[in-house]
Amino acid sequence: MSTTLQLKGIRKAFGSNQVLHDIGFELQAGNVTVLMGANGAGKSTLVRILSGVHKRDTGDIILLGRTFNPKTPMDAVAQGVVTVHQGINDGVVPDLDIASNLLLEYLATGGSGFWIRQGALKKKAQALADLVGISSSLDTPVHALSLADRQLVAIARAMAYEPRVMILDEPTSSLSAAEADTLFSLIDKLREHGVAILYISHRMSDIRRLADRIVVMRDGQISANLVEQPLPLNEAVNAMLGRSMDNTTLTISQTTTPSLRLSNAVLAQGAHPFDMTVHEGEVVAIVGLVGSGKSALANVLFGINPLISGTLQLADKPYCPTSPAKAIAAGVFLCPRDRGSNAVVPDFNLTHNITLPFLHKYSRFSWLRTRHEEKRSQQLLDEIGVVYQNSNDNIGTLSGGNQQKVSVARWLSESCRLLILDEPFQGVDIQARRDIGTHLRNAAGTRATLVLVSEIDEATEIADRIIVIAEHTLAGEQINQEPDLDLLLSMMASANNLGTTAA
Amino acid sequence: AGLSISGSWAADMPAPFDNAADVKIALVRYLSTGDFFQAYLSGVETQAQALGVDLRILDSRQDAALQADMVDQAIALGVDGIIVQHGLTESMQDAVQRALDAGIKVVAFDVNVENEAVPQVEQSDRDLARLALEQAIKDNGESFTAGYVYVPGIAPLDRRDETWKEFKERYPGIKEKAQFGTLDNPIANANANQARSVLQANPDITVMFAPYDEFAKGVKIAVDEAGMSQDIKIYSADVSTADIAAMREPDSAWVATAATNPAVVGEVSVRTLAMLLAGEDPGASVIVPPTLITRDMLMDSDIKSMQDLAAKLPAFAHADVATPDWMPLPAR
Amino acid sequence: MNKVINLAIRYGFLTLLVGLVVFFSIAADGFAGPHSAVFIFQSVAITGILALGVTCTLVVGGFDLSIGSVATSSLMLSAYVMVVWEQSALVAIVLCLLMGALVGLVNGWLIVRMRVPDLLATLGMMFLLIGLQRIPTQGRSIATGMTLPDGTVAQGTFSPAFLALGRHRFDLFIERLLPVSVVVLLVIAVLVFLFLNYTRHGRLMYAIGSNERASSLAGVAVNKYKVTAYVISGVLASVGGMLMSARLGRGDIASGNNLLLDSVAAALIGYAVLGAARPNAFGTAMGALFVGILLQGLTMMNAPYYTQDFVKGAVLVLALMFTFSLSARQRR
Amino acid sequence: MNKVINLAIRYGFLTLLVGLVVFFSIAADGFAGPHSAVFIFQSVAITGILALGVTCTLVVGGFDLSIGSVATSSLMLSAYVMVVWEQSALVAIVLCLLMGALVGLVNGWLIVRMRVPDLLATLGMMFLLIGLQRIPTQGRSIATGMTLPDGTVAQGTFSPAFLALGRHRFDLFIERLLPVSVVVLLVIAVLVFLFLNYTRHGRLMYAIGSNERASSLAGVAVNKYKVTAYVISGVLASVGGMLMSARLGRGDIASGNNLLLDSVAAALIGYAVLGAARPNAFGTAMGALFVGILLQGLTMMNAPYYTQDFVKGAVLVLALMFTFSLSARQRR
Ligand SMILES: Nc1ncnc2c1ncn2[C@@H]1O[C@H](COP(=O)(O)OP(=O)(O)OP(=O)(O)O)[C@@H](O)[C@H]1O
Ligand SMILES: Nc1ncnc2c1ncn2[C@@H]1O[C@H](COP(=O)(O)OP(=O)(O)OP(=O)(O)O)[C@@H](O)[C@H]1O
Ligand SMILES: [Mg+2]
Ligand SMILES: [Mg+2]
Repeated sequence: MSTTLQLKGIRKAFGSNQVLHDIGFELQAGNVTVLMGANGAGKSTLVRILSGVHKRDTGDIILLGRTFNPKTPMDAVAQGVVTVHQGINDGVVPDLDIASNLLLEYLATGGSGFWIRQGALKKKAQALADLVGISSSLDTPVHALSLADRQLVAIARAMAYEPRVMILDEPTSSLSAAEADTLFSLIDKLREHGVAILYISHRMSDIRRLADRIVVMRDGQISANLVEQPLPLNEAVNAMLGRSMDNTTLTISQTTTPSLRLSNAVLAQGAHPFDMTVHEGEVVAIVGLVGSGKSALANVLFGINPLISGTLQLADKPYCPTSPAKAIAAGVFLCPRDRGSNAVVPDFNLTHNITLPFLHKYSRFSWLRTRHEEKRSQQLLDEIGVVYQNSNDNIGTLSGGNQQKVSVARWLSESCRLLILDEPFQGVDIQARRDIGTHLRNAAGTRATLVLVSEIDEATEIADRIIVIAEHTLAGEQINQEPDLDLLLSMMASANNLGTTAA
Repeated sequence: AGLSISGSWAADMPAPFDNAADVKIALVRYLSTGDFFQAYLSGVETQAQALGVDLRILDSRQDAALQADMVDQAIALGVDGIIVQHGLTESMQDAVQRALDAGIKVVAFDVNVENEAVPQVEQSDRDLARLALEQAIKDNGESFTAGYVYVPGIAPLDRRDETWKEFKERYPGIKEKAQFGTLDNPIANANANQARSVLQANPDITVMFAPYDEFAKGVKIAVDEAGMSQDIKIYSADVSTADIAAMREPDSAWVATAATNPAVVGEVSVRTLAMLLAGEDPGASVIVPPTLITRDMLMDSDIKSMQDLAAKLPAFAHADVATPDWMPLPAR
Repeated sequence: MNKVINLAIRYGFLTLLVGLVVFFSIAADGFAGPHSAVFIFQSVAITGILALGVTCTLVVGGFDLSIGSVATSSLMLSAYVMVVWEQSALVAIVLCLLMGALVGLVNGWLIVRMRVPDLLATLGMMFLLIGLQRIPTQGRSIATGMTLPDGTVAQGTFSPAFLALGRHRFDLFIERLLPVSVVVLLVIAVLVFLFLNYTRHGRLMYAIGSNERASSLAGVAVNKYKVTAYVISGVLASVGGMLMSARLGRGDIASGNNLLLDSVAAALIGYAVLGAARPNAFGTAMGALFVGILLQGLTMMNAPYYTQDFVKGAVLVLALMFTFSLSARQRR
Repeated sequence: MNKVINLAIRYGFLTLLVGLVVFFSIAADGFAGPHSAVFIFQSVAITGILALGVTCTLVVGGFDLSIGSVATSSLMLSAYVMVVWEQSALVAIVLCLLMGALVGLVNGWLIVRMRVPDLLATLGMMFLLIGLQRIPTQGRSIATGMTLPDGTVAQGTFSPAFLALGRHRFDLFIERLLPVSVVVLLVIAVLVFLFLNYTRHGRLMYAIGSNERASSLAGVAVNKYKVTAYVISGVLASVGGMLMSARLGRGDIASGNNLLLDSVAAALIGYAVLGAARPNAFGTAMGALFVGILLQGLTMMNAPYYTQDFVKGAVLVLALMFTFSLSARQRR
């Protein structure tokens, strides 16, 4: 088996923050190397160096025997190193249609010639779309797609032509099992074609499924390089955390005072009405495939979209929010998914990002009390375990997972009746996921918590109760004690069995 | 004379004015923003009304190319006569020639289209500057330190500038200490700022020559702000009701301005065209003589507005040019 | 219902355009007819060309405030080359194009390399050029026989070939109907349209405008395209300037101060055409035409210049309100 | 190394500012000294006030092209109220402020409710106002004794109280040193500064400018704040207009384009101050001051107006190049 890409002594610092110390490993042709590491370990930085976004301080990269130092992303792509980056917003061009998005590299490298032959492009694009199973018409502008579909577009584009090295930075973070499987089979194909693949993920299921070898990073250094089969995952995790994972056993609370109540709720045109109750102090996980209506539900509860029909009750009082502001005032918080476009305020530092929704709490006569603000934000940052240098740093300097933690922390600063978290674990490493989970449970108090996820094991990890949504309606539920995973899975899939698809 | 009378004359007006309603004339303008041009327009309108002809106004809003097009448009509209108000020689020459070829009579105001078939109506910028400067010399003697407000590239200002140059040669005693000026709008405000700096830098200036009333207005503001209204005299050209008010202010430094009544110029332009249409010869150039207006004049005969000015200074109210006896004159 | 809204969004603006034409054809005599149509095109030719340039910069998510000054610079430059340096039309044209391209390059360089925000860079460039273009002649207009700062008299003249750019008219059914400037406008419009919509470069420029980061990560030569956009806009502006100079036959300082705002207006109105809600060549052309028709029609109805501004603004606001509110409604 | 760059970014621009002051104090006699200093402030007071308004709209990620015309509208309105309607200063002031607020409301409404892109909405508003402000007087400037369209003569006068806004000076060590306009500028600057940097509302406005979607999902009343920003900018513009009117003592016809460009320049230069790289009140004030110092100094050195534009542009480009390239370098 031949070495495609070789890293030697890569170092990178941002200002005083030494992010990568002396990184060195190899990527083999036709081989999937999984890169593991806690949030802020330096994975994406490494990726950005390989893809020509950042330039390394020192170290050599050798691609097929020739030294490889890409000046620009264009340069990297031209030399056959293709990357799917972590943030979806870095992956798609919202105002263009799907077809153009799929063929962006192709257009950029001039493969299409001077004139655009719409027909030819469409055919080419369709092929790619089918590859990853994008159902929407190719003329739809990408900004109309759901997060998952956007992610698929970004992935499919990378597949557009045979690369030598394919780098995938948390490609599944916003996919659910179904799409993930298509992705895996694609990766298998590439593997057969002898492409060297660097795969980054926090999902054990992915790693189990794909890894030929595992390189583990910790604090910007290689802490393990595992090849022996079967791959020792626990060892990998220990190497990544620097200790063994503390596995919490959660004690299911059985509260009975209802907090949120939906009756005959219809989420989307033509969806079946359903009832649902969430109790005080309860953590309920809502699982469902992509497009099943989880966000639809969240949007309704947070006053973004109205309920098609049916009624909402909060603490036995009718509740019909017409705007996020009103929802927040009523004590309903939503931590939205897709932090890039929905949560992160790029020009702000960590403190300002955290205090955004509750600024009035940090101001007297609308006069800001910054010291008070700073103190509180640092508390929260530490509580939720964000890896950061200084709370005055711009949020853009945080790693993806840590940005996610910040956007969750934002909503934990104040107590509320109902806390909704949509895909809160996107890009968060396993330990941090546990920590957040425990924090959510312990700090729950009388608060009812809804966690919207598309991964069952994420649900089982934190929930008292698991509700399955499919087809924009409630498909079933289980108390989270030795839950019957297969049953849950079949409930989730029920949508597809029915043959119709929502969204 | 009044409209009533002009009506009775209408009968014995020469062709084509025997039935004036069918006569169509066009005013093709280059500049339109500001009091002068508004007053000029009103003059054109009143005289046209007095004649009873149909007037069309084509306004190119300082787009010389468009102005040339508008002459063509006037031709297409089948007008009998065209008044060209301001513009650039180079861009108008051909257009005007096309009009003449189409058998249309043309009069030009304040733009030289280099065509002897086209009479020039002029308010004679040189005379304007001359009158103001002569007054300045009368007041301050033949040697003084002056500030000069000038923005090159604007035809009337360039012509006034020539006179200023002549005077500087003729009277070596005149020292031009500073030259400034801008057309940033509001013009008065922008020039006030510049004048203020100039006065700061050259406190010894005693005379400001600002041959455009907007400039003068600006300079006056600066002089007041610098508290130098006793030590400085402003000489300018053009006049408007607003200017009169400014000149009349207590110990105003703006002591004199030379001006023609833009309304009168407008009337004269129309009358000249009318004569052409009637087959008479107004002469190659019809000059509307300017009048000198001093602060003392305004105070002594208590003149507060253009109306008063017209009433008190007949020379200003009406220029006795292009007035054959059949010509109906506007009511006044 | 949705269908209706959809139609309204797509064709609302064009309907309005047609409506205007019909209205004016009835209300204003002399509006309908080939000549008038040509006038309209000619009156917006230069604005339109500049607007197409801005469109390209808008497409890459930028903005070019310097076009107006580039146009006037090339107006002055072409005049200077022919009148002062006594060079041929060809030399003048080549130098102007080079000047435009150079300005575009500098703008682009400032923006992509020096990371200066586009508005800022091009605004600075604007002031810089406004000053620069006046320095060689100390702010005087350039015409044959002018005296230069060094006292010599400029002997050169505008070459007939060059003047033809502004004055020659091609026969089309009616003889001497179609002016060169209109032909140039149409050609450029078609080229820019094809470039933006049917070439991969155009597509990539739209990609950059929509998400610069993603585009560059996908290997698009972002900087190269951005610079290109500014070069295009610079070159087109210089073309506009040359046409103006050929129309005027003189390097006139005062000309072209409305160019910037009018062309920006045209480009932005373009957003509303066919519900594109993004910069696009066809829309820009329609936008320019729209303004032209409005002004021509109002002129033909003898509306004074200030009501023209007012109506322009009002119609603009209403038309856009209509389109955008609808397309927003529909997007939800 | 990094430290040096950091210092350069933070203090580069201010150093340049000081450098300029020193240079002019040596090169131009009369530049140094309290009077001159005060005058610099006075000359930029109006632009500065407008610029602070634009800054607010820039903060919420918008842009207001209508400020210039709002200012000139309030210039005309105040004059009209006092001279034609013969009302008191108070009435004039109140009406002008209301007008400004109203324009701001309409702009905001067009942008947030009708979803018209900000540039487009405010551009339309600009044209609309430029026309509107001239209709009541048919394009004449307003002064006591003017004849109105209906033939009557306006008898009202600017009330002394109002004129004081433009002409009164407070004593400060030296008597009659500090003009009202400067005091107003300073007060507004401080208020806007505090508002944007130290109040919740300011912070939220910055949030909106940075990520509107995220802000609204965090419960921020995005639309309310955006409208507020445009209202602020409208009101400040009308204040600027009133100060101008008080200074001129008459209602001048002006488009206000230069006001627009200069204040936008000031606001954008502000990006470079203290390496903020985003709109900020302090920077804007410095930006305005910078332009003021430059022009004052150059005028004092007798530099003609065109070289002033040139230098303004050149220094602008260089200063920004410097700041932004450095802060960019540091970022990657
Ligand atoms: N542009 C930047 N400026 C300064 N520091 C940065 C920048 N980008 C990343 N960092 C720092 O580099 C470290 C590694 O970031 P990186 O994004 O590589 O982590 P990661 O391994 O991708 O984490 P995650 O799993 O959350 O994506 C973090 O501490 C982060 O704060
Ligand atoms: N079938 C549908 N009818 C109406 N609206 C829908 C439909 N599907 C999605 N939406 C809207 O699109 C947005 C995303 O909904 P979606 O169904 O993708 O959420 P989801 O099921 O949580 O997807 P994901 O699993 O990716 O979170 C919601 O605001 C929802 O209102
Ligand atoms: Mg990462
Ligand atoms: Mg999801």
